[in-house]
Amino acid sequence: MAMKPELMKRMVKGPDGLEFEVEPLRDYYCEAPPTVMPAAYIKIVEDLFNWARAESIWILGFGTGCGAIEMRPLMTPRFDAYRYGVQWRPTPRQANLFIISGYLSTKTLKRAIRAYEQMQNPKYVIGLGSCTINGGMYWDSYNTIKRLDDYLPVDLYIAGCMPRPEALLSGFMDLKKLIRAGKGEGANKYVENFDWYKANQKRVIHDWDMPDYNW
Amino acid sequence: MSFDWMKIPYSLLTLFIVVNYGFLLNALIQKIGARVGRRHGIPIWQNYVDMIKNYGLRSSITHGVMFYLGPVFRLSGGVGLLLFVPTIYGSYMFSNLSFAGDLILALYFVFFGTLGMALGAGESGHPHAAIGITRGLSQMTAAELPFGLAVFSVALQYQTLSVTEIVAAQQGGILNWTLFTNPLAVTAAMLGFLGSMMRPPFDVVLAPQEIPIGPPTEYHSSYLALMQTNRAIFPVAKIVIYMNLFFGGADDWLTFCFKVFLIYLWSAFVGVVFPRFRVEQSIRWFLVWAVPLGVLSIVVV
Amino acid sequence: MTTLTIMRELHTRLKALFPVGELTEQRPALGFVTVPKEHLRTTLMHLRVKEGFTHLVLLTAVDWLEEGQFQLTYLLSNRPLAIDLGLRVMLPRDAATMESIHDVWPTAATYQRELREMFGIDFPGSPRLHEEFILEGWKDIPPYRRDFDTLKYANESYSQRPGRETHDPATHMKQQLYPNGR
Amino acid sequence: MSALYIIAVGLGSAFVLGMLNERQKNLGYVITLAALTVMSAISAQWLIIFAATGAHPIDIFTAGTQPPFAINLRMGVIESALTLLISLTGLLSAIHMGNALVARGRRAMAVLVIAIMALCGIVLTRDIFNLFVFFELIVIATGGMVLLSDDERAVSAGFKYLIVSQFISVLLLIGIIFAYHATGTLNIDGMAEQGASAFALAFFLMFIAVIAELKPFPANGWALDIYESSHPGFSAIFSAATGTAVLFAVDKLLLIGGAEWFPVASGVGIVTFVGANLLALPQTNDRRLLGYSSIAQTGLILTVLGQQDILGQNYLFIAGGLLLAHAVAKAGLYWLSDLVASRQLTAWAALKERPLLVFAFVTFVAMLCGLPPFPGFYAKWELAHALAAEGRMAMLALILFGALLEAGYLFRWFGYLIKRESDEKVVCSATQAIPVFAAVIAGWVLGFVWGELSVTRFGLNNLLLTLPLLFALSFLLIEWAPAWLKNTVAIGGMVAFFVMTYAEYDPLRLIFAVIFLIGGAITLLASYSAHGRRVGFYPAAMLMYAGMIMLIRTTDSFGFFAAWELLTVGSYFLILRGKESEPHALSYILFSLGGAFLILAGFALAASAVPPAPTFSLANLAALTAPVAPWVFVLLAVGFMTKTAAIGVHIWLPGAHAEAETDVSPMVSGILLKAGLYGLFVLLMAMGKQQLFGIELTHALLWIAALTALLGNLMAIFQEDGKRLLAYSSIGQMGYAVFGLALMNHLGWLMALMFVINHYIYKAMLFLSVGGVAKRTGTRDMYKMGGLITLMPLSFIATLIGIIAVSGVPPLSGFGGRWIFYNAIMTSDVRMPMVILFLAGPIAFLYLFRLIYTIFLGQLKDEFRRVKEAPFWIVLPQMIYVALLMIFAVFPGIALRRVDEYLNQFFPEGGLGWSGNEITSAYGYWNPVSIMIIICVIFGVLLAWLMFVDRKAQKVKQFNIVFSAEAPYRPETTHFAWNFFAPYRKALGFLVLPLATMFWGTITGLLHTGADIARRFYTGNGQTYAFHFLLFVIVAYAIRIGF
Repeated sequence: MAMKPELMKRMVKGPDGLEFEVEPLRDYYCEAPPTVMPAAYIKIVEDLFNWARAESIWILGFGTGCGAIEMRPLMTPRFDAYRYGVQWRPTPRQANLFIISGYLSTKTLKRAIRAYEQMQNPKYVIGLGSCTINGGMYWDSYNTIKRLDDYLPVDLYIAGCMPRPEALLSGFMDLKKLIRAGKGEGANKYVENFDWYKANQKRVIHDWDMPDYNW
Repeated sequence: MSFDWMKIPYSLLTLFIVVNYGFLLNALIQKIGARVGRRHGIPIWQNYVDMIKNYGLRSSITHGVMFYLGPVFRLSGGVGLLLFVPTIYGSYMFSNLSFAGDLILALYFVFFGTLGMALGAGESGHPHAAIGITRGLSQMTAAELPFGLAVFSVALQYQTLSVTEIVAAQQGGILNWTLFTNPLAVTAAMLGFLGSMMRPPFDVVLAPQEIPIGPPTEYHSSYLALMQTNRAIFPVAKIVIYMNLFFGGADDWLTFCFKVFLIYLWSAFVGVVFPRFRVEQSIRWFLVWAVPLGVLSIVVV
Repeated sequence: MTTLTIMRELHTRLKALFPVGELTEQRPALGFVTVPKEHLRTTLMHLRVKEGFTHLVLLTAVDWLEEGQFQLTYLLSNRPLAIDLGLRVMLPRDAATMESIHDVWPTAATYQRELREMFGIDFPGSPRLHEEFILEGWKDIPPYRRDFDTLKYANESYSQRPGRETHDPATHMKQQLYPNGR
Repeated sequence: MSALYIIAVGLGSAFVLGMLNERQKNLGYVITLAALTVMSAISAQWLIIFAATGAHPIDIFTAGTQPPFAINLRMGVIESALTLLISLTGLLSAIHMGNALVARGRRAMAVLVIAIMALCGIVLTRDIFNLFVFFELIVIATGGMVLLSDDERAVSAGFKYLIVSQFISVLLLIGIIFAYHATGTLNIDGMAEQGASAFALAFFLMFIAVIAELKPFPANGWALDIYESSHPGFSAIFSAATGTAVLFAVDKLLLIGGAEWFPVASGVGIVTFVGANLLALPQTNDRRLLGYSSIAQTGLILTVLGQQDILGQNYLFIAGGLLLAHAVAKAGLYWLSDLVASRQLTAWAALKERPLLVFAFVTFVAMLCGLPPFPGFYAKWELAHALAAEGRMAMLALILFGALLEAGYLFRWFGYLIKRESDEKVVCSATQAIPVFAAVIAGWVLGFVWGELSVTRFGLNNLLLTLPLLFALSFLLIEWAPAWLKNTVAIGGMVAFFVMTYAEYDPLRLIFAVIFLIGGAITLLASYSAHGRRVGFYPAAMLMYAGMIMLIRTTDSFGFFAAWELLTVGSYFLILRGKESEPHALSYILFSLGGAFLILAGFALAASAVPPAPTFSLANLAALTAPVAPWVFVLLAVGFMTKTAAIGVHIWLPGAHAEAETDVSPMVSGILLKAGLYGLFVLLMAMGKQQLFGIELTHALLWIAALTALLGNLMAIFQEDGKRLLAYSSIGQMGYAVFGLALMNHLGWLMALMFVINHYIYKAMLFLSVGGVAKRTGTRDMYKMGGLITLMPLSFIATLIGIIAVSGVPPLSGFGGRWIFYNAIMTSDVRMPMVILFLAGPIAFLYLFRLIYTIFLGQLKDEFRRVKEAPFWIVLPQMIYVALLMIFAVFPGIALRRVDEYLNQFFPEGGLGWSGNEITSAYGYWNPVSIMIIICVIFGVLLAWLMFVDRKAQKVKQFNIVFSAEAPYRPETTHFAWNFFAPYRKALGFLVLPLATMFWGTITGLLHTGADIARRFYTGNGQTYAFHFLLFVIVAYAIRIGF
């Protein structure tokens, strides 16, 4: 495995002249494993939260494939997804929904995993278009993944090549139902099957150069 | 004026009213913006939902002590600003905690939240946060100047630094408002106001497409919820100062809501029309257009 | 003077100087000539300095597996005359090494990096040549070589979702649109 | 024993030396020493007699007849002092040269003895022809001394010297012949009775010849080489003894010439003083520089001789003070130069390994610059007052300008000595050391004597008897002790002095006293972190503190000025200790001395209008009226503002404060700057508003202060160096304080005091904190740091509290300053400068945020991952400051309430109301206790709420950031810190063009260029020099007598 030079262990000389070792992956990244986050203890509170989560879907603005172009019209007067409590956030920390908008090359997959893991629990993933389902027209490509749910816990697929914005809106409505029903537990599922996901991810990402979980 | 224990529940009542009004007002202004773009816009209660959701997020991370305290500083700044200024003129109930200090206290307490937030965002270690802060602080130095000059002008005009007395001096008809007795100062202040509301053309601090999204890049979950609460309180608290200084204050909550809405609308109105300035452009804009008015208001008052 | 005549005269002049091949006239303003590997640099320099071909439009490769050769195409453009000339160089596949021209056009370094990664053609001396360009952590033979079996690789590397059907687009659409077989 | 024996012994011993065998060198040396000792003893005996009994001078006529048939000698108090000086110089030089003299043989010894004898003769003789004879002897002896040198240039130097000297002698002789013809006497007193007007041309010739012996600028090229090429022991004689004797000869001639010849002496003197100092600027050879300096000093004394008409009975005090300071210091420096192997000024760095020799050097330089407590200081003070009293301000200005030039090269030299590196070893035998330290002791003794004289004559103060100064100087005696011991003594002394005296201060001064003494003691806690002996630190620091405390304890102008100079010098030594501080310390001392000279001129001018001169109670400044008053105001205000670093004269500050050591920066920033503010307080308390050309001067101050605040802040935001940032911030903060003072109302002054207190606390704290970080990380560039919060939490807390306080955000104490500021400007009738100050305010946020963010927040770098918290002793004072700041924030009344009442005597209107915890003004109100409680409660509740809802937060590390789905490359590229406010530079960067730096750079450049051009006339050719001399005579003649 080729480690990037900036991630390799290095000997550093401090201002007092003493030399010591810096191991970036250990020193610069949190190594703690993720944990399952239980729902609120009181059911009614969890229901309230689930309602709020459903009515306030913040999308991570990360266009991974050609489907990204289908999301833009949702902000326009014609579709206006804001009415349904759907908004775009520029940072994964604040987003709840990750839309994989089309084919995902292994190179992008690494970034997608990073961004997904930086989102806060609960978080949801929508696979957009047939490429995320079975590779679509890239079924025999040497560098795109064929099944998104091998790598990330997908809550919902929206089929098509590409699905139109209406289909996306419809998908949001279905996602809302899932969330409200308390079935949007992809984040916990990811943690529960963490080893399986990681194994799948590492099988296709040959230069794994990040900690196992990107906090 | 001095402290008595009843002030605490009264202040909490003010806080409660303003938080709710702020949430609704923010949504309303956002809806107005959406309507200008011929969209339907968010539901009016959307901000509540967002806040509940953010409190409802199950996980969170922290980058350190200052990161953790940043939102606390921010919201304390908003709440304090609100409570240091009497909200309703002539009302003991809603004079809040203004016994602690006068106008100057409010003016300087504005920076409490800004500074704390800047420190918190700074500890996140994210370069975008730092870039956003440099932009915000740079812009603030120029945007606060016309407002500061206008405040000084008004204080000179009424020979007092007490907010209550300034409002008292404006009673007895709309023509007694500072807006009409000292239009230069008010114009300068209202131009400066644009710069402090984080709306276009002065929103390069957040610049979602460029440095997503400036200082709060790393904030999420309950941190963000606190900051959202502040976003409801802070503009209103700030507008209360403007209202008291320039627009005759408010005798009752209805007038209050109306005036605050109109003043807020001014920044929204400009915001939906104009694109974004770069930092040095906005600094120059304030120095060229707003500051001379403020200087003039000081000279002629 | 038409573009075509300009191109032909250019070819004549080139031919007088270098052992270039015949002119392939793709379009009036686009022609290709084949240049021996060792004469490429002098020809490029001549075109750049004397003939006004100052712009390297692209540098790409074709894998002629059957002939056992790689073909490099250096596409140059003469902006004032609006004509493009492609220089073809044939390399043996088993010794795929070519002189770098990054010192003439710095942009060539990027093309050469890509060709090294995708075709395995070496350009000794080219900057950052061995850094990853598009692929990350690639271990197999370069994927644009035609002896690389992409389907086999995909099946080995990725789990396919079961139940997938493959149709030839033409016949499939024909069937969809004209189910009666007309 | 009769004074005649001086001559007799000299001649006799020279004769005996001539008789000796070449090989009896040691015997010759013994004889030489014995002769010089006897000569010194005779002079000393007479000096004691005259000083003790006040006897009249004694005239001696040899051969019992009248001149010209006999030598007429006179021995008086002056003569005895001068002969003592001359013969002691000779004796010490002989001791110093020791083996060198022995090696040169009996001829050299004879020449030396003859020279000393002749010099004494010049001093003693009252006969003009004898004067000529002795001059001839000197010329021959000098030529001999030069020619006997082993320097290869000595031959040409001696030859040139002899040529021009003969020229001079011819003129002198012709003059004497004509004068004798006109008067019929050769006795000086006899001629004086007849007046020089009868034989003006003859007198001119005599006079110009004697003056020429002083090597006046510019006709002195012939003489400089002798300083450079002869043995420094001889050079010491040329400089100290010859100069002395010839000056006395000029004095005698002036007795003949009378008042009408004074201007000639003054003119030649001042041209020489300024010109020679200017020429000394570009010199790199130490002895040549000393030569120029000697000529300059004799020029100054010649000027004083020319001013004797207005100096009256103080004439001797002044001329004597300057002369003795010059002679002792210059002889000492020449002797020192013998210990240094190379002739470049930078080679003197070899001395720095020997603290005692450094001390000697410091003593000499201070004497030459006229710094307290040396005789030159008292003399300079008297001279300035005498000149000002007669309205000779131009002359005063020229003298001060020349003195500044002189200080420039001397302190630059001192900087080389302390800061440069040298591989050479200093070898110092006992015989070489004795004369040097004899000179040092003489210098201090003379300082004491002049101090005593100043007490008896003018009612001034003997500085060497003041307790703070003695305390400071006593550290010289315990330099052998370890630093922690000295530190304890220093802290104990300062606290004890405060306890002893605190009842004596009025509330205003009490604040300054607390900051200077208690504040200084707290700052000194940080010095416990230093190891070893720390030689030189404590005398310097204590000198500064002594100066500061003397400043606030004094009530008269002299004490004030003396204290000012002491604190300036002390702080200069402190600043110079920094690693890279050589140029900055130099610029500091030059600006400070320039400012001090302005203050001196201001006091002198004031004294001319409010008797009693030469010192007056500072309160009497109030009695001044136009037209003097506004000028005094301007001079004093500008002088004080060089210390507060007002814009234009601020350029010394950033380097000086930034390059100083970790524990020195808080002293010079937090404490020293307050001295300037105190000066302005004193000035404004006494003089109030003044108008010049219709301009209200306090309004001008307002503008300067506002611009200082704005530009100081603006420059601070563009600094990459943390300590420089703080230094520029100090400039801005001082702008605020001066602004408050210049508002001239009750609250304005209170605000200034608030800034005095606040700035002391937070700037000392911030400098310590940033200094501690710099110490640990080994860099001051902020962008190289980052993320240190977890490693240096206490430093972070101090910085955090500091920046909140500086920015004026409630609830910390900075807000109080801002609140008072707004109330103060409400009553001011000037509004425009406030606009500038309004702009300056928020800019402070920019640099403050940058300071804390780029150091403590953001990304931690590889090499600093193991950095430890700053040393305990650096953190401790910071924590004390945090506590002080908190207390002062909540209870500002502790410090301010009494001052508020005190200020009522100046401004009865507009004070604050103090009811309970609430503070009210005519316009607003403020309750610091409530503010603190409310903010703490709100903050606490919200924090508790956040901790409840966010109790499970996962602590992550520095690269766990959302980086557009990428990973940060390295901390260096992730830490956004360099050129932090780039957009601001784009918008307002044009305001911070270094105009002031360019201005001062141009001025020093011009001075150097001028000196270089002047240098080209010094071709090294003897004929040219002779021609120079001729030209000088002609020009002097043309000016004096007319065409």
